[in-house]
Amino acid sequence: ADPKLGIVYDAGGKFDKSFNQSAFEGASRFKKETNINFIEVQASSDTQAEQVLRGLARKNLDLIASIGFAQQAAVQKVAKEFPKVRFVLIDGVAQGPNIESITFKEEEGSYLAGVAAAMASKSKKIGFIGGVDIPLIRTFSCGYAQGAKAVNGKIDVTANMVGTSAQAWNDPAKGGELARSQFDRGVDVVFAVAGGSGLGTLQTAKEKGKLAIGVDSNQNGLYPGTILTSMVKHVDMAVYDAFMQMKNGTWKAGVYSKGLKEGGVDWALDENNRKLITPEIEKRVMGARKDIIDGKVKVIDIRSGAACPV
Amino acid sequence: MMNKDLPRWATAFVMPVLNLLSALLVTALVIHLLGESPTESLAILVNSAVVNPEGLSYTLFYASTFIFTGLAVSIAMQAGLFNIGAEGQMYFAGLGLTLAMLTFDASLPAWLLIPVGMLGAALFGALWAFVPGYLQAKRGSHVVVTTIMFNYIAAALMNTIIVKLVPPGEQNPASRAFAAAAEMPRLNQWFPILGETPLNISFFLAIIALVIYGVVVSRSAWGFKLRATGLNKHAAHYAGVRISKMIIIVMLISGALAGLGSVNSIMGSTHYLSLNFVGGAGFIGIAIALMGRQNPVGIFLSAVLFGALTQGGFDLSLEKQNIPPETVIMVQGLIILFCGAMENLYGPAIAKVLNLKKRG
Amino acid sequence: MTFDDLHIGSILVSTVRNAPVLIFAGMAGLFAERSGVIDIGLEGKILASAFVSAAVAFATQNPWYGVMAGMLVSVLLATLQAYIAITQKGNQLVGGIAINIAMSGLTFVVAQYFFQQGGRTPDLGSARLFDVVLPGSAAIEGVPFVGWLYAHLIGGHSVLVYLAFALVPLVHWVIYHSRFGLRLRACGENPHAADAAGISVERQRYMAMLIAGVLCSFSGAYMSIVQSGFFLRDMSAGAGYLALTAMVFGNWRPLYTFLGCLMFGFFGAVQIQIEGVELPLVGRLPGSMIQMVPYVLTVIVLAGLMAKSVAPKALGTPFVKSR
Amino acid sequence: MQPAVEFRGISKHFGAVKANTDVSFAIAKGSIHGLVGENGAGKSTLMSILYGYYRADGGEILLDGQARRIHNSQEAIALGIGMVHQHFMLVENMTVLDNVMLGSEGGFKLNKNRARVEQELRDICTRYRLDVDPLATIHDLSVGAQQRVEILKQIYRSASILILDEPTAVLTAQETESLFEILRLFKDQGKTIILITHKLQEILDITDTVTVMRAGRVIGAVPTAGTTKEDLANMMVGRPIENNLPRKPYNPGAPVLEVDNLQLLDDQGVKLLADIGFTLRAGEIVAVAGVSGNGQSELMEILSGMRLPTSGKLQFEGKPLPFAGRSNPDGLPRVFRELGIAHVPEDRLRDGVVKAFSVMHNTILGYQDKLKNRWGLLDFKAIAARCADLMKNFDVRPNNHDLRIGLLSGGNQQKVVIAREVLAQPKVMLVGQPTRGVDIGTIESIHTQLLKLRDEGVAILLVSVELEEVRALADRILVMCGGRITGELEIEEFDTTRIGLLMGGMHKS
Ligand SMILES: Nc1ncnc2c1ncn2[C@@H]1O[C@H](COP(=O)(O)OP(=O)(O)OP(=O)(O)O)[C@@H](O)[C@H]1O
Ligand SMILES: Nc1ncnc2c1ncn2[C@@H]1O[C@H](COP(=O)(O)OP(=O)(O)OP(=O)(O)O)[C@@H](O)[C@H]1O
Ligand SMILES: [Mg+2]
Ligand SMILES: [Mg+2]
Repeated sequence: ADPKLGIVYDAGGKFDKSFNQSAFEGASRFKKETNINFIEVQASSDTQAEQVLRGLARKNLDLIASIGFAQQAAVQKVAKEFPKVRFVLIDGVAQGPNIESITFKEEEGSYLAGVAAAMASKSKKIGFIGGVDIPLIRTFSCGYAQGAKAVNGKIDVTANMVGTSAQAWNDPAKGGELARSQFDRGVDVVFAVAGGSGLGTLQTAKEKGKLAIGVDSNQNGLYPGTILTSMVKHVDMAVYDAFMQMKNGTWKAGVYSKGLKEGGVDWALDENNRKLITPEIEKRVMGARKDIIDGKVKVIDIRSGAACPV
Repeated sequence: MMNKDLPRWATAFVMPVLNLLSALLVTALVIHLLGESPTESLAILVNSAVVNPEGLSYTLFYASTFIFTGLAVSIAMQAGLFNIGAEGQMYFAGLGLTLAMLTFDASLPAWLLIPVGMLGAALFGALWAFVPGYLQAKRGSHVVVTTIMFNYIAAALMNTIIVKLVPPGEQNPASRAFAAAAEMPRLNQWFPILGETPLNISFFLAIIALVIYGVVVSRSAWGFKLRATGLNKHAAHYAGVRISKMIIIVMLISGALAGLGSVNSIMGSTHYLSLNFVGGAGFIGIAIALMGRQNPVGIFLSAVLFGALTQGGFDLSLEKQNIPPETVIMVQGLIILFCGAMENLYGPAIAKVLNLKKRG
Repeated sequence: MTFDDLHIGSILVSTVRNAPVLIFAGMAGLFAERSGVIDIGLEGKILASAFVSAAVAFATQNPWYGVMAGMLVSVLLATLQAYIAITQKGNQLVGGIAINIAMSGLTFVVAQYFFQQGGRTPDLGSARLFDVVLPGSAAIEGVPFVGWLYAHLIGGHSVLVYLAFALVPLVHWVIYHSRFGLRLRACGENPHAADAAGISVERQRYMAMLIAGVLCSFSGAYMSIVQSGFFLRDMSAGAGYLALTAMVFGNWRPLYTFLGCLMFGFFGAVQIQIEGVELPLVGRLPGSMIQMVPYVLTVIVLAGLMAKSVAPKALGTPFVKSR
Repeated sequence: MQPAVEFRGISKHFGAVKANTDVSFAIAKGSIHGLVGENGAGKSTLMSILYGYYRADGGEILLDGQARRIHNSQEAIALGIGMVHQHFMLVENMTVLDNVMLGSEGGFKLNKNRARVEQELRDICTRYRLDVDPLATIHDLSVGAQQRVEILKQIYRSASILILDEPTAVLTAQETESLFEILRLFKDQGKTIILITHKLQEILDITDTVTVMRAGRVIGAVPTAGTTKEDLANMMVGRPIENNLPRKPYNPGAPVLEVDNLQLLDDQGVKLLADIGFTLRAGEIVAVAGVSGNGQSELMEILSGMRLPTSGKLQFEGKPLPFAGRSNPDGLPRVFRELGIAHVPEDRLRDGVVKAFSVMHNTILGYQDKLKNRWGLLDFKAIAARCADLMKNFDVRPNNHDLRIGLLSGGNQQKVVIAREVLAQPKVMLVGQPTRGVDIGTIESIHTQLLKLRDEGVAILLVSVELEEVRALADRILVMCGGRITGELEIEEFDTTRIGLLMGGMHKS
């Protein structure tokens, strides 16, 4: 029989232009290919996460995908109560024989974005705009800076955060304003990691004729010609794979950290940004990519407690 | 004024019911437009929020927090102060509670941990309300403005601090989880029918707080002075009330009450401090205080209503894929609109009907 | 940190660009509150008009239709508020907050229903309102200071920006030097006196609310069809409350309210600039700490000024003929 | 000749209250018509109907013989009706000029007309000898001046029918006299005037005819010439009013309150009180007479602890009053009250009562801390009983302690305040304007209470602008002007002209 599948988004909701949306896309692709449906719910608070996971588990679902670190504690708890139900936790780590935890090495993908930005920048000033100052976002920002400095030690990286509350992910005006301010200071490439607010950044870059870098999904197509590349984080693949494995009976519990090597993160090169990526840039980025995969370059992950080296 | 002519049963029962029905009618229309059946949706909502014991338990869990924030806003309102800052006060109080727990959860027994946690929360909540209160009393800075500012400041400050509390290697911007001893006893220990739900003794604390509030405000000399201050500052001064002290004390109490709301959210449910854990409960407190007329029974009923909407609406969006969770927010707004702002909508009509009867 | 690091020019331009949202809403609140009606529902009106403006601008591919539709909706909401406050004599705070909450939900639901993009409207693309480039900007651009002043500080904004700034003296004039303003102030201060002088307090307040509705709609339209180029759920992000704050800060006077709006815009711009910069004494502050700069400064300014604000006396009380 | 105004069978009820029942009478053109009656007799209601505030339940109003339906004040104004309300209808933070222009601005642009109207106002002021600065802001003006602004408004609008609802309640004798001068001028111009007042002497002084109302009905309408104060009082209250209330012979006890060299400066350093010195003894009533706004209010506020003096020596029973070391008066009224200083504030609605509280709650205002038990709780059963007693003894009407006090008439509110303070068994009683706006029956009962208190040995300081009242109550009289005491006389020396001179600032020689 077809597996019974569920997906639980966190407070951002499935259209957050970030990992929730990416998860939704992965699940949708699975549905399209297999015609197997899935239940989807949004948990607006940590309390609700527990409630909804338990609710779905009671329905004897086979696999529940929990999107976002906010559900970590809930997954940990509910998985223990329902050993027969399997859980996929995205962006967080929980232990158990029925849990698959998937985290991403955002620092590696961001490193590539940093390399590309440093190469493309004429002013040698690049920018970063994050949603909220939390470890995840700092990981992006630090990886980005590492990549850029690897190209040019003197490059200047300006970082701004949109805000401090949940609203910070939905404030495109502020996202745009931060971009303007960075452009005024000479920045000519900006990396936006701020959900809906980041859309304001991309938009402003287009308006001002500067370059921007998208995040999470491939955003190159939003403003072809001004989006240098996107740092894609394959939450979609993770969800798709988990669903597929469930269907094929190959699903396994465990803790996985997916970087460039595992195909968890990458940079995006397609017809939309083909013209922007010169052969030199492409060569340099692909080189860095290979070095990381081969282990020749180690990108520091600040979440491990290390300070950002740059 | 017309209501004075209406019998009590009409104003206390018929009108609120009509108002609630109006709000539901508008909601039904929206749900219909969204392509779902309004009656089915209502059934799901009611079933999930009150009929089902587990749902009811969640309803009361949310209501417990709302009672505290509603009380916080209400008591300030009694003194004529519009405390918009319950959100920030509850948020900051979460820090006080968490610091207390992180320090003591390994060393103190459970029966001591809970009061210590409550104290930490109340202290920090009060502290966050103190500055606006002090500035209002001594400098005349408008408390509405300062409390709004303090909400923003709390958000920024808490973001800075919570990030520092994240255990290494963790993604989630949250503190470590507390020891089991620091968990509020859950009611399902005694009433297994409630299921695995976070409803805990905070609910009783909230009820006790309501009772104390009711008695203090309407029966005590201090409450008398409090209300006099809110209604007529000149007369209160004449009556010997120290107005600035009163303002500061009321804001401290208000902040402490908002702070106690975090005990339910954190010690009662998540057991760790996380970013944005308040999630608007402070703002809902404003709606509850206004709708409940700062009256203990009114506050209780409004808090339960909002708890029910939070719980029922959540299940509704779960079952009805076409109804996004945000629909509940709209319903909340509509209920406040009809039951709170336009409460007299049907007064004249009812009066007319009654008059006709009398004559006919 | 040097003076140059502060990028004064960038701060000023950013201030000018950010202020209109607050100015429109602040002036809207001013009309409402000067007439005696508390307008805590600015937020909801901004959000609703932001959504409708964007949706209609997208559907018709004409920003001006968007602006007009946003105005219509904002006025409808203002009328509802007026009906509650004036005709029903209900609680004005409750009414306003109800509208805010309802709109936060409704805009999402409707946006989702029509566009299926998670409460977002599609990109407006060319249906946005674009910035006005003053004639000769390109020529003068190179001239130091003057070029910047002309092309970037004065020029280079959307029409709505100019409208916002032009509004301030206009509102000042209307409030203090016109018959309408005199009656408005009288209604907010002592409606019984106005009534005795043969003025219909109810009509005056309704008119004030309608004007508030119109002005507030520009705030929303600016947000979605100028600043962002699309609508996003809850994108008003507290602007309505901030505008109200600026108005209280400005003691319900147009010019001071305007200064309050500029102050928020300015502090916000400063905050952007000092993020990640080594500051004297404190060094490099974390981004989240920097975020609180505008709000802390506001509190300090407020406490320091001893701003004993004097609200219109009848604010918030429904007018009932007997005393 | 056609009467200017004629009421025919006007009735009006508010809920169960019949404010007006079948009221009919006529007012001749070019006459001054008096309207008297107890508090709550329905006078203001009737006038409000004429001015379009309320719609009558039945009956009709004829103006110059023509039946008119007046729906709102706009229509009333258009018909040439002007009204000076019982409570000033002025916007406090606006100038006199703006207040006058309000409602008849003469165009959208104010500035165009401001200069013209200002000039016109100055002309009016000269012509009618009204002392008002058109550019002054209302809240800076004394009550007398505010009253003149109300008159100014009506002159500017050239109302042909002028209603004045208790215009003299807050005026001094001189101010009243100059108001009457103007009314006479109006009459000569052919205007019709309706005057409501509780002061029967004024009726005799100025009106041509007078209508008496009681409980919403017309009791009688007579030409003034054929009537006396006694007749009117009898008609109003239904019993004769005693003018000379019994009192024990003057026999003051020990000094209770000694004031020496009291000074008060305001924030700008302007002297509000200077060199105030006097002694108040047990069992005497000392009246402070003077035009209002000459420091009496400030004096009362200081003595009751509501305000701090700048300097001076204040002794209560030989010990200094506890002002020392205080930077603000927060909580001080409570300390004074505990010492035994009771206070009936001059502005009862602002300071004396909380309008939204019930009568019962208001009877403990200021004494809430004395009545609480050791848990800090108030025993409302006992308080209700206490209140019922009090309402009976002081004849507060209606006798319902759950009623919001704001719904009581001014006179009855005043009775509650006085009763509350009397019940505290004070040693000193500060009383400000105790009978402002109160009908003669109530005045009689309030005066009786105060005299009884004096006879029991309480020291009473009375501030009043009514010389009639001062004469009726005082043992000694202090006259204040410009923040100083300009004269002091025994009651035997009472002489209106001399007091008038002292009130005008003529120092004792
Ligand atoms: N707005 C109102 N609502 C309900 N009852 C009212 C209202 N206004 C007046 N009344 C009632 O009408 C009666 C007459 O009141 P009115 O104000 O006309 O008296 P008055 O003769 O002017 O008294 P006073 O001498 O105290 O001014 C009162 O007894 C009162 O109960
Ligand atoms: N809103 C109201 N509802 C019920 N009764 C009212 C209301 N307003 C006034 N009244 C009644 O009207 C009567 C007279 O009112 P009015 O305002 O004329 O009082 P007053 O004695 O003249 O007081 P003041 O000292 O303020 O002049 C009172 O008996 C009072 O109970
Ligand atoms: Mg009257
Ligand atoms: Mg009166």
